[in-house]
Amino acid sequence: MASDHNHSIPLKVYFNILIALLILTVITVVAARIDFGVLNTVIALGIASIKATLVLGYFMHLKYDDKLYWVVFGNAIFFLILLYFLSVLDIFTRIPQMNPL
Amino acid sequence: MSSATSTGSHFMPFAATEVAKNVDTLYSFLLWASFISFVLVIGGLIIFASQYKRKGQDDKTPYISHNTTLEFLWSFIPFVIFMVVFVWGWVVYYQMRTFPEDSLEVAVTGQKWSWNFTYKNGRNSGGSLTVPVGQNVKLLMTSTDVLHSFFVPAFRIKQDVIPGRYTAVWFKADHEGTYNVFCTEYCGDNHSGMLAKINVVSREAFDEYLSNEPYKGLSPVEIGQKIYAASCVACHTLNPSEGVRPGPTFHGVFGRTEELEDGSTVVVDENYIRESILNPNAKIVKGYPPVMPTFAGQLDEQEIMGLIEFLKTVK
Amino acid sequence: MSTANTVVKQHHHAHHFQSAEHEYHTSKLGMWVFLATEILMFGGLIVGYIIYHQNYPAMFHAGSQFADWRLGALNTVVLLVSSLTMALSIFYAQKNDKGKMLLNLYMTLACAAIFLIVKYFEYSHKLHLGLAPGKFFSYTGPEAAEFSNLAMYFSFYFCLTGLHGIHVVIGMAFITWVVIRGHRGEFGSHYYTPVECVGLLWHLIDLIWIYLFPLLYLIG
Amino acid sequence: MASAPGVNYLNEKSGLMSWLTTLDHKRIGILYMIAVMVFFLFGGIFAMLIRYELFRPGGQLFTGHLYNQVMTLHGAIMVFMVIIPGIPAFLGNFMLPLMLGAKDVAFPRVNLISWYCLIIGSAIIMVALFQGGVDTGWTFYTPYSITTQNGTVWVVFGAFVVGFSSILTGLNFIVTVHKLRAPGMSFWRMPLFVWALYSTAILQVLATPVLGITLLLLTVERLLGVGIFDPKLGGDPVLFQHFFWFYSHPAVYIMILPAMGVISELVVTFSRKTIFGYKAIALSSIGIAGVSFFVWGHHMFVSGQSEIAGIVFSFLTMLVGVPTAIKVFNWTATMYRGSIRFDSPMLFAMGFLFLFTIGGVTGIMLATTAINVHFHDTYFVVAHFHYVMVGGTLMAIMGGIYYWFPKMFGRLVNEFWARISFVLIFVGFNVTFFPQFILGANGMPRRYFDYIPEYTSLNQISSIGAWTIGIGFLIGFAAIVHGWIAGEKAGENPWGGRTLEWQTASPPPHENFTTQPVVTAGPYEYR
Repeated sequence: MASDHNHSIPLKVYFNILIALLILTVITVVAARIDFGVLNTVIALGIASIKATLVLGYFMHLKYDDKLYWVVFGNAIFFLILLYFLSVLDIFTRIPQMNPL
Repeated sequence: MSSATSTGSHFMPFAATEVAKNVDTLYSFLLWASFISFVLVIGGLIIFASQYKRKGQDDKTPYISHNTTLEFLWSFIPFVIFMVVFVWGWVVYYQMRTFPEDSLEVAVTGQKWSWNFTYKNGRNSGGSLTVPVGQNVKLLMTSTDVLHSFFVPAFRIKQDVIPGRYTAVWFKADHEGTYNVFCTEYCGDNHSGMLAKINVVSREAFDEYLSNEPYKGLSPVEIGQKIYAASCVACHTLNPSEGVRPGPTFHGVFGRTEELEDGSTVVVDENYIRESILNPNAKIVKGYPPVMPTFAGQLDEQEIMGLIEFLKTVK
Repeated sequence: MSTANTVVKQHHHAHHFQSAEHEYHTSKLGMWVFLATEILMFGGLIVGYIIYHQNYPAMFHAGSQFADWRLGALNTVVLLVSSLTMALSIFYAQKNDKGKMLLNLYMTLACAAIFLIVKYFEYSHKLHLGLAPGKFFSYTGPEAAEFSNLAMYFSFYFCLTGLHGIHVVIGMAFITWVVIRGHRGEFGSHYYTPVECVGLLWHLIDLIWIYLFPLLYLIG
Repeated sequence: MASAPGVNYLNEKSGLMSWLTTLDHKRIGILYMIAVMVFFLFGGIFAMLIRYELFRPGGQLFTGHLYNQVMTLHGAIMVFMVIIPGIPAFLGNFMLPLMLGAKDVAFPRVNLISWYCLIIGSAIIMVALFQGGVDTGWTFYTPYSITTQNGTVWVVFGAFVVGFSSILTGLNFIVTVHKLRAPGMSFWRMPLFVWALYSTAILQVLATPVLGITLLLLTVERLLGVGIFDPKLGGDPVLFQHFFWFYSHPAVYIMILPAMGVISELVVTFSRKTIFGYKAIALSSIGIAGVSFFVWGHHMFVSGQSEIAGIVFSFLTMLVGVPTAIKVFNWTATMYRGSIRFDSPMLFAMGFLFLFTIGGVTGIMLATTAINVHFHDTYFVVAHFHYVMVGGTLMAIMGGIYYWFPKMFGRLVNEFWARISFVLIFVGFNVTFFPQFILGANGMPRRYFDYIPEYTSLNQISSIGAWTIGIGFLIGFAAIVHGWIAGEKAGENPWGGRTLEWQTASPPPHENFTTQPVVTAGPYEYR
């Protein structure tokens, strides 16, 4: 039976996670009002990642499930970051050339 | 004197620059390394195939699952070779991409399907670039429409030409001669006709070329002929027997009545030719794609007049 | 298969599986692999957004001023709540509580509908101003004069939210399918794979919005 | 489920509908085989036309405009519709569950949907022919693809749909390998073909979505003019190339990895000897799959990419060479002291080794930055990738078909004609593509409709070789069709294979095994 292997998460945990997510939403809105310079994007994406981790871990049960799912998902994230970094490795290291005329 | 067609070593074309010679050295090393490893693998394959033919239905074979030493060696040795090749390639590439300070700078514009070269003194040349021998030359390139790529086999240089951005290559030709330029980034119907020449000449000849009036002593028809050879030949034939190209043939074009896309007709006169050069897509001859780029700003009045006079003679 | 005599219908697992549990784990792995492809598909677009954001920070800042963060925040809250109700519906499916499971699924659907309605108002406001993607961009305010490629921000805005919106609609269709099967009494502690898989998809849609909200509405 | 003797997956149901709605992985495999063979015929005809046009400089058959459409269709059909689905979706679909001792793939319905995705996507690509054609090359580089004819949208969208087929196949295989192995079949007891398919599936699942979004953006670009890849509107055409090659480089390994898996099986069976370095080959498949994501920039050394990125990508590309070399050495070593039979599948395997080695060493040349600058986008590259794609993948497909033909149809392909086809393909191949290395070194750029007269003689040799290959494939296909209809009856295990698929009847019954096999040893126990 499928349920035999399912850790039933207490209801209270679900509601706590929602409250945490809502608080983080407020934090991200407040943080966006303050100018941290180049860190703006990093902070916004950092908070988003904490929220994403909560959704993944509890709502999507990754914390309790087969670690294989984690590997699958982690791989997707890893190769996405790779796409970003190797593209950026090119785009922000180009030497600008000028028209001589 | 050498020409673009004379060959260098190992199937490569003639190497006209120092960088090209360095590329060839690395290439011949790789060619030999490849040949030796190919012989080792395929030699082994052939020897085993002939030694160990199946003799009968009950042949027993030894159970050899692996050999760590051997496997380490044939992972590690290729790795070392690859790293040597990588570093060597890096060194030559570095040389290729480090621009000397004292270069003659020339602006290059690629457009469908011709190359245009402009010197700092404003001298403009379509289809051929003249440079002095032994001089560092830096080409700053851009495109007006799609991607092109500037390739000179004899110099072993190649660089994509990108709209909205400048890219650059440099070379120092050590031998006088005429060298081919190809477009190597696919750019449409007449991609393979997007050719140019690089004339490497002596310092004196170059100074004279640059200081001279470009068309001194030429009649308008001769000017037009030069423009045609540089900028029009890729898309327009002088004689239908030369084959089909993207644009209508120039054979007997002057005075011809052409049917346009909208069904109306136009007689090819001075004004129509002029309009077709400066605003090519205004009146498209029926059956031809609207692909011609404008030459406004690239051809001056003298050149347009020359071209018109030249077309009158093409019969 | 269990022979327990319950009121719910029995689910027969496909015969290339050894057991219902085998089928459950297989389906779930398949769903996770599918989610990985979704991440990379959306991710490609987000990577493009971030790169151009770095290329044209001032233009993106000007563009993001048109995105009302209050509506974005409202939609974030709506989707977070819908994620909770989705998780709860699985919880109640495991507890054999058909009524509460369906109630939570309906609440999820309601949240999705609210999300789309808010989105509709945002879209119509932008289109009304002429802030349409690409060649339909017709806004002529001072920002457009300052940034010649302001249309690019809205191209990204509409591509990202549009693709996300399509996923919301698809997600709603799947939830409706689960609701119909739920009414037939097919789900319970013995079998709730479709509820769980649709739930995973729904959480992923929420997850992507968690990133889109700060990227499009907040930082600029 | 036991079935009556003589009843197998081919004859248990009949009628066209029973095939078009089948959920049996074997039947879906056959459907893929038919589709891929038809597409290959189209792609092949285009190839013949290209070589006819290039027989002499100047126009023979086409204008430049028409030539570019033929060239584009040859590339797009061969890449998206033949070689990518070729081994995984056809041989893989048929063999993977059999080799794992499973009754079917994990999601049979998804499997059928993926076949329909291929067919529908291909149909959409074909619509482009009636919408003004498409002349972008299979790479769809912007901004050219934004400005050229309207048919482009259809091809781009068709390729997007075909991409779904690839994703769904990969998804199915990953889950099947993880969840449906027979009792006792640990990961280290899986046949190497399964390892190769598993590595391929990872690539299909992780790389194809990025192609999907790229092609979707290109479609949107053309319909709405969003300017993300259009330099006129502030976009970066080089970013398109990054996104495109992020998929399309791993796609190269989607094409070659399963071919490597087929070769592992062939070399073992026909040498009647256990594989040398099982773990090294298995792990090198995974290794190649992983590293292949890091190397895409080597297609872009002269694209206007920065020099630093070029160096980094060159370094990473060299790393792919190592696991590839390991495989080649291991196959050769497997033959040492073997008991080798030279049936046609083995001939194709040896042909693969010969051609793939040439393709591999020229790959190292192309990975070297300084040399790549000269060779990029010349016929050297054309020759190189045909050596790995045709000399590698197509040789493996042919070898694989002849090897598993008795398993699929219970009959043998006529050995004489199979060998004739091998000789024609192998010789013709070298005659076609070896001169192209020299042409490329001499500087002849690719995608050229016309060329300077110096290149004429080598092009003529190349064209003659191409027609030889064409005849070779026609004979091979005729032999396959003949074998299907009237081939000599094969025994259960004509080659003496040890992997699980040979432990059931040929052709296999509906659910593959009458009793669930239990695995107690590795796949190649020739003791």
